[in-house]
Amino acid sequence: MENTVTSILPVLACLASLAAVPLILIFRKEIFLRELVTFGAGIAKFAFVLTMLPLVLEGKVLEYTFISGFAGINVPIAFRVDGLGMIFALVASSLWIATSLYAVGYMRGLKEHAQTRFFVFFAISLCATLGVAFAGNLLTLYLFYEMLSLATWPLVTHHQDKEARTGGRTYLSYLLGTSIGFALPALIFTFVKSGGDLSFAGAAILAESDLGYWPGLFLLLGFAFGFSKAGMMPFHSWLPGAMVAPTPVSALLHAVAVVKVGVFCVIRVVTEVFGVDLLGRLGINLVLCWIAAFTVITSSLIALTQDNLKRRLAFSTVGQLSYIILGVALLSEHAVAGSMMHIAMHAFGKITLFFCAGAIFVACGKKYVSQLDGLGRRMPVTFAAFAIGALSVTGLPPTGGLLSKFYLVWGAAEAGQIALLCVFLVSTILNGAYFFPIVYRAFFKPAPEGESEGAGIREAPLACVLPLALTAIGSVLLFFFPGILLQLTDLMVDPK
Amino acid sequence: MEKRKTTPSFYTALFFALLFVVWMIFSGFFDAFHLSLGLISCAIVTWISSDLLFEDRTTSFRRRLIQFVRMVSYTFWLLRQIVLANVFLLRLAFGPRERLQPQIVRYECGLKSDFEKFLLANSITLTPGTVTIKILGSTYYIHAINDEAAAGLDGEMERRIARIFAEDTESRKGAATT
Amino acid sequence: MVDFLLNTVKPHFNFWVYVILMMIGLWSLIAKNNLIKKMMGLAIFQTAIILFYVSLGVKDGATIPVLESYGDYAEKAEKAEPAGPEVAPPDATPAPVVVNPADTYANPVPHVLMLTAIVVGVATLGVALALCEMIYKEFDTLEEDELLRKIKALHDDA
Amino acid sequence: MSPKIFASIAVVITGIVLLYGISDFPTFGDPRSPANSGVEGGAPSTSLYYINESYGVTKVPNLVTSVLADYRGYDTMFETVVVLAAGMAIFAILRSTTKDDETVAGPARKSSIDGDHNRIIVGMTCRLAVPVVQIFALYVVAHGHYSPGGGFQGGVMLGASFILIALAGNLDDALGRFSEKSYMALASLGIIIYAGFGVVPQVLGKNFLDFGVLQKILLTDGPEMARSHSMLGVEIGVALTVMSIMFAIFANLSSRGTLKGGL
Amino acid sequence: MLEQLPALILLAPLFGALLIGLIGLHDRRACFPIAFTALIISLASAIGAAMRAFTGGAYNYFIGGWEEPLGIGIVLRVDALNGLLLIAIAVVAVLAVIFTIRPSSEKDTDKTAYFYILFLLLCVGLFGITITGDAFNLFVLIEVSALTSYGLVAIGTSRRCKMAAFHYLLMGTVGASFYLLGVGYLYLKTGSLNMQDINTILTTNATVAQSPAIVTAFILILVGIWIKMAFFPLYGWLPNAYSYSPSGSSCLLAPLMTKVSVYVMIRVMLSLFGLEWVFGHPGWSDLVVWLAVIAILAGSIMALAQREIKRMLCYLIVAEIGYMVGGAWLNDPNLWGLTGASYHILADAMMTLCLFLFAGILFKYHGVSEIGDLGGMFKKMPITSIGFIVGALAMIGVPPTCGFFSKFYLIRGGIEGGHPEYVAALLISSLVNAVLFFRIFEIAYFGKNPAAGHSHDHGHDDHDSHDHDDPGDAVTTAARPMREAPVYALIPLLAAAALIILVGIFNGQIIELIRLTFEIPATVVSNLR
Amino acid sequence: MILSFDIIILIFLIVAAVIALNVKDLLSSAMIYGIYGFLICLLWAEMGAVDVAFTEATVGAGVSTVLFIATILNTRRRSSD
Repeated sequence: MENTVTSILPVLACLASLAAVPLILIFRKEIFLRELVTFGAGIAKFAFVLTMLPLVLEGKVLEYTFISGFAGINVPIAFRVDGLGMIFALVASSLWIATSLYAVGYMRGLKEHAQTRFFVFFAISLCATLGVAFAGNLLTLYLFYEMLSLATWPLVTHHQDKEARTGGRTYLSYLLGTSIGFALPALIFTFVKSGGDLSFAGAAILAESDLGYWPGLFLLLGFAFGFSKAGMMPFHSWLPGAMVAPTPVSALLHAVAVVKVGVFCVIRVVTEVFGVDLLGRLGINLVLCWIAAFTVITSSLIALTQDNLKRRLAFSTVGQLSYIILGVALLSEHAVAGSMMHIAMHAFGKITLFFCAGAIFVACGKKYVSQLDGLGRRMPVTFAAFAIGALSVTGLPPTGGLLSKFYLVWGAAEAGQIALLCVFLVSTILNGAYFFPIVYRAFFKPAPEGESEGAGIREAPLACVLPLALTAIGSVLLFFFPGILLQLTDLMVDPK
Repeated sequence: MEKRKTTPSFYTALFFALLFVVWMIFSGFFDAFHLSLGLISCAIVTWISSDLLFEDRTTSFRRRLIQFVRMVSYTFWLLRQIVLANVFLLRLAFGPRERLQPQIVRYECGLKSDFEKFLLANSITLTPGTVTIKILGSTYYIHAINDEAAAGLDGEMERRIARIFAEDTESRKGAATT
Repeated sequence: MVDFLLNTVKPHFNFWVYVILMMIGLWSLIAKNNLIKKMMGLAIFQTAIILFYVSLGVKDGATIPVLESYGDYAEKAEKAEPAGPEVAPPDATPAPVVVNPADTYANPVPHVLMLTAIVVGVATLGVALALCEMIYKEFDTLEEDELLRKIKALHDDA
Repeated sequence: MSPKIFASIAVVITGIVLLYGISDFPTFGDPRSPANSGVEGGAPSTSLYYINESYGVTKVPNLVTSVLADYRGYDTMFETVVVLAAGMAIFAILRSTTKDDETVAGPARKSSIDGDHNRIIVGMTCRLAVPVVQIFALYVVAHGHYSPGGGFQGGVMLGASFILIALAGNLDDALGRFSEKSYMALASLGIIIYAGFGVVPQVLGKNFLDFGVLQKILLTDGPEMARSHSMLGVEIGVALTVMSIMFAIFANLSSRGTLKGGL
Repeated sequence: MLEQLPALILLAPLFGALLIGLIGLHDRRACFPIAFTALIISLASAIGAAMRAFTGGAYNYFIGGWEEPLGIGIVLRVDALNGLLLIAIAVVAVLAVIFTIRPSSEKDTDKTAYFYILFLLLCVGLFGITITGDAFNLFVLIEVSALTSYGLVAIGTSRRCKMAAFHYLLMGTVGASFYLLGVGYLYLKTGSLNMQDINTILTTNATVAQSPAIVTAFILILVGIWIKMAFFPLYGWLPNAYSYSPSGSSCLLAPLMTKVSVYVMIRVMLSLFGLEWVFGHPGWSDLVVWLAVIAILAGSIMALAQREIKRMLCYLIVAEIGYMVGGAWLNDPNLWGLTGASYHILADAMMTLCLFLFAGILFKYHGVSEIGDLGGMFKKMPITSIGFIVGALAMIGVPPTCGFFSKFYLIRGGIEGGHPEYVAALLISSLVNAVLFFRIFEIAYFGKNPAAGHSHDHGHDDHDSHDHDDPGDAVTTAARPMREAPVYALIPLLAAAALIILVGIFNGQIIELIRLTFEIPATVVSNLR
Repeated sequence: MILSFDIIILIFLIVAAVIALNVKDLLSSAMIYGIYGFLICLLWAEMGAVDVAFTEATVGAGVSTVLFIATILNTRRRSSD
């Protein structure tokens, strides 16, 4: 890349939320100030990201070497902002603001304990997320990836009850187990194979290497399964398990930070470690494609059977994540673009859905799909947003989901993989099948008999409703104004 | 018999002198450096354990000297006895088995002081054929190899020992540095 | 058999014995049940090592490593010496190599090292015996199998 | 696996390894062996250096002493430290000052030897022997330069002389002569003397234990005599520590740490 | 004065111990200040001595000034590797001594002086082992450290610590004896005791180097050191010795004893025999690496089965030793394994210190020794918990703690050296560590405070076990209510935690220094394969 | 001549060691260990290592034996092996 700019902005963006940690701790008694700090940090973070946006759009790449002290491995802790990172950072930082707002409402609404701890780890998680987004090399990526795993554990187990305990245990054992068991050796193998180079700058790390089919395949799968936050089967089951977390966490985890970090890592690996050329030459991408396709279909089918709303959303997430991986693994230009876009589109859609689920829980304490009959009339905003989110995730107009799905299907066609194209189509139908009954129930089914006291049910507090409305609107807006996204993906797919 | 009291410090000096003689026998270096080392060493040992050797510190030097001379003559006598007993035992060893009659003999002695008893017990043991097993009060239990050896415990030895310290009834303990 | 003894064992007889002693020590260290016996085994083990060291410093026909022909202390040193063999006469065999005067003194280095090792040995022994006394005080036995049983019982009871 | 089988296996394996090494040894008593005169074609071994050169440098005919106390004096200092450490470890394990521990001392043991007998034969012998042993021990310390012996042997004998007192009478007698306070102090003092001989050269700008430079302080003619005298000083330090600790170990062991009664 | 620093490192704690022997026995309040001052002086000298090696390369310090010919006197040799280790030992010792500022119970007070003397002498021994350049002197210092550590293990009031100490003594003495014997074989063939000298002979004289006696010497030395460091088949003494010793002792013993032994092994391989010689024997490397693999797995699995924190940590040490031995023997062309092993010595010292301090705090102030009793710890003792979390994460190998980087180098060595089994073992052990520590996290995070629910949480057996076989310290009652530990216990813990991260962040510089020591010319590196 | 003297002592040494380790009465065992100590000290004196012999005489045969006996008297005299 000729257009590199040295800038400390990515570091600042990354650390903005970390800087908030001591402040949150100091103000742990002053609830208002504490929340203000959280917002402030979120806005600051978003602002930092936004200031970088014009530069990135110009085709520049921002770089910053934070600690060059890792000279022993010759891999510094480096930051690097390119189009893909920018997409992810934009999504994450903007949604954090929404989530913070929502979290305030949610936590207050349910009078959760240990809110300070919650916000602290929330902030750390966001720091790690942006760290992953802006990581300049594989090591930095891995470092922040691990940091995220650990920082989200207290969030997942927030309730500190038995269920949280098992959920947390599954969560960590999957995430840490795979990252230490698969990703770390894959990373070191890459390191050895490439002669000590892990940097994302320039050509793909292994582009020049003489990797054979089987080593290549193992390495690829090592990464793909190692970054198990991406939720590929068979390493997906942490995701439904982690649903024990409070909803803002689920929203953030399962729509934005954690899962997207997973797929982001996989995309990075495919594009920057192997490179499209090498994968295409070896043909190992197809294996990944089929695993992803399998995940897409299976998880959609499982989602159909789930009654717990959040679990259904979780399985939906599993499927959607594999869309992204599938898209990347197809290697065709539009498929890659599509999966990059899908990160954003799905994030907006899914976070809306989770917000809605949380809002329903805050408002009436209902968790199951079968209990939602007739709620739509009492909580119109929530369910409208839910409908929009569902549309977006399914990939129907007028939401952003359509665009990314369109690109993905186009990419599949481009790659000549008709079977995989069918997978996309089938899964879209399945998506519809598990989402729209909910909307239907809410709006068109009458409230059950025993719900006489249900008259008391009203919309959740404003702090809950506002964010979900915003994100729903965001989903729609992304359909009409996808320009920036397209520009950013173009940067990645076709730098020229 | 002069009754002039000898002071304890005299005995300390005597102790020191004896030690120094021993040192010189050991050392064999007579230059100033080694002699001064010797003096220091002897001083240290005198300081630590001069009380061990002479329990009774009232006996006059003259008395001690006489005792010493007698002691030496007793030693020669004892040596002769030992040689004789050895010859006896040798004959016994090569003789017929029946002549061995191991037995334990009780022997009453009239010696008073510990040192005398000690000397007697050790003399008996040193003489082949007899071994002091136990002392209870003034009774000695002695193992003898046969009757003849047992008969040899006729009190001659005890008399000679008594004679060493005989003249002066006050002072009983003596010095023996051999 | 005789050949083996003469050609292989005899030139290194000391070393063979050291190995045997060491193995005796090691065996009792592991196999003996009584802790004091174990310690005795260890002590024998250590003396075997010392034997090895001392053996490697031996020179045929050499005397103890106290110089006798130097300086003005020479004749006094002779007297101060406890009975040691006289300086060995130069080798009678017509050796092509000139006999080095240094060959008439045993190698002092192993002796120095072994002084240290003996001290270390007795220090270790002291500590071990102290431990034995405490173990006996706690458990009223010094037999290892009983001790292990009692310790296990202690753990199970708890 | 029973310990006997395990022991046999361990012993056989170790034995084989050791004998394998022996197969290559120089003949016993060979003056030309590498240990005695250096590797073939290489530099002469250190032992030859000691035999040929050390007298000129240290004026100590006993090579063992000069190597022990000067060339490898650092080793010897730590050997003394080992003794001190062992002593401290034993105190830490055994020494108990608590009053209520009646069981520690055990039931009053009936002496195996009858009182009179003990007093007359053993006690008297011991009284005669102890001064001789002590003066001999001091002789051994002082004459380590010329004859076998030195600080360590002398120290052990000094310690043994006190042990003898304890064995003949009881521990209280011995402790009356050499109390716990004094042996603890002397044990430390011994190494302080030793290390002091090392540190003073450092103050004078030379390396640790470089005795040669002490001629300025000891007022000897030439560094050789300074070395010789320093070695004596060092040996005295060793003797102090070893004496104290040897006796202390016995005192603690024989009384189970109570320092009362005795065997 | 600066050139005297190598000697000063040892002399400061030595004189400290002697001063305590003179003064501290009468007034035990004097013990701590003396010990602390001595160790601080040591630390300063260690830093000074090491800096000189870092900047000017390895240098010798001739004790007694006996320079020519090499080997007549005893040499202290400081290079970058042992410079680092010296600093680490001093740091650990200083931190551990701060932790011991107050005895844990009245019963311990009459042994305070002995404790500090042994403590300082142990430091003397460890410094000496690290710095010496003489094969026999190493033995003497091993014994200094060994005898003191027996005392430190046995100083506790627990019923079982005496037995543990006895076994430790037997094994330790056999180990040291094997080492001594090995040195004897070396001396027999080379006529020298100086490491550099022996190395020169072995590298220049092929007939000597190939002799069976030298091979035997190497095996004996290696086995001896393995016994001392509790390498796999010979590890039996370690868990008992460390877990039944009092906290103050184990905080010094656990981080340092085995690590210094590993250092000795590396030193023997590197400076005594030379890597070319060691790896010139085909099959050895594979054999040892496999042993290490078993060690790692066995240690990890046995750690899983433990209920007591200290015991669990002890088994983890066994596994960590497997890391280091395996790493040192990987024989990869760029010596990353050896580098990683050397780095891991430092890293593991800090990690173990941190965790043992944590276990010590829990036991000393709260009487807690079982994992199950940790419930509610995160809430009740947040600062202690932070220290513990850092240590645990380092043990798991989470970046940017030092544990991650050492694993990184070791795995790199494993891959480059063609030992996938080693890499796999390392990863499995990391996973096991993760399971182990997150189990504790969970309990500490979710569980109830044991003071309230102790009796019905774990049945009566835990309760009683404190009375009968507490690990080391005297504990009069069962668990006391959890409170934040006092400052003098927290300072070392947090400092250790900070060091874990610092050693991690500055791993680049440390690695450079370590590799400076290896001084492997490019040609030799290529010949090694 | 010297060598045969050597050999005799060495064989005695082995015998003494075996007996010392196999006597069930620990006190006798300790005494035999003392004998072992003196034998080995004799051997070393004969090999020219007078200093070592001296030390072994004072330590190995002297102090060690005394320490053994002190401990045995304080614990139990019988041993099962």
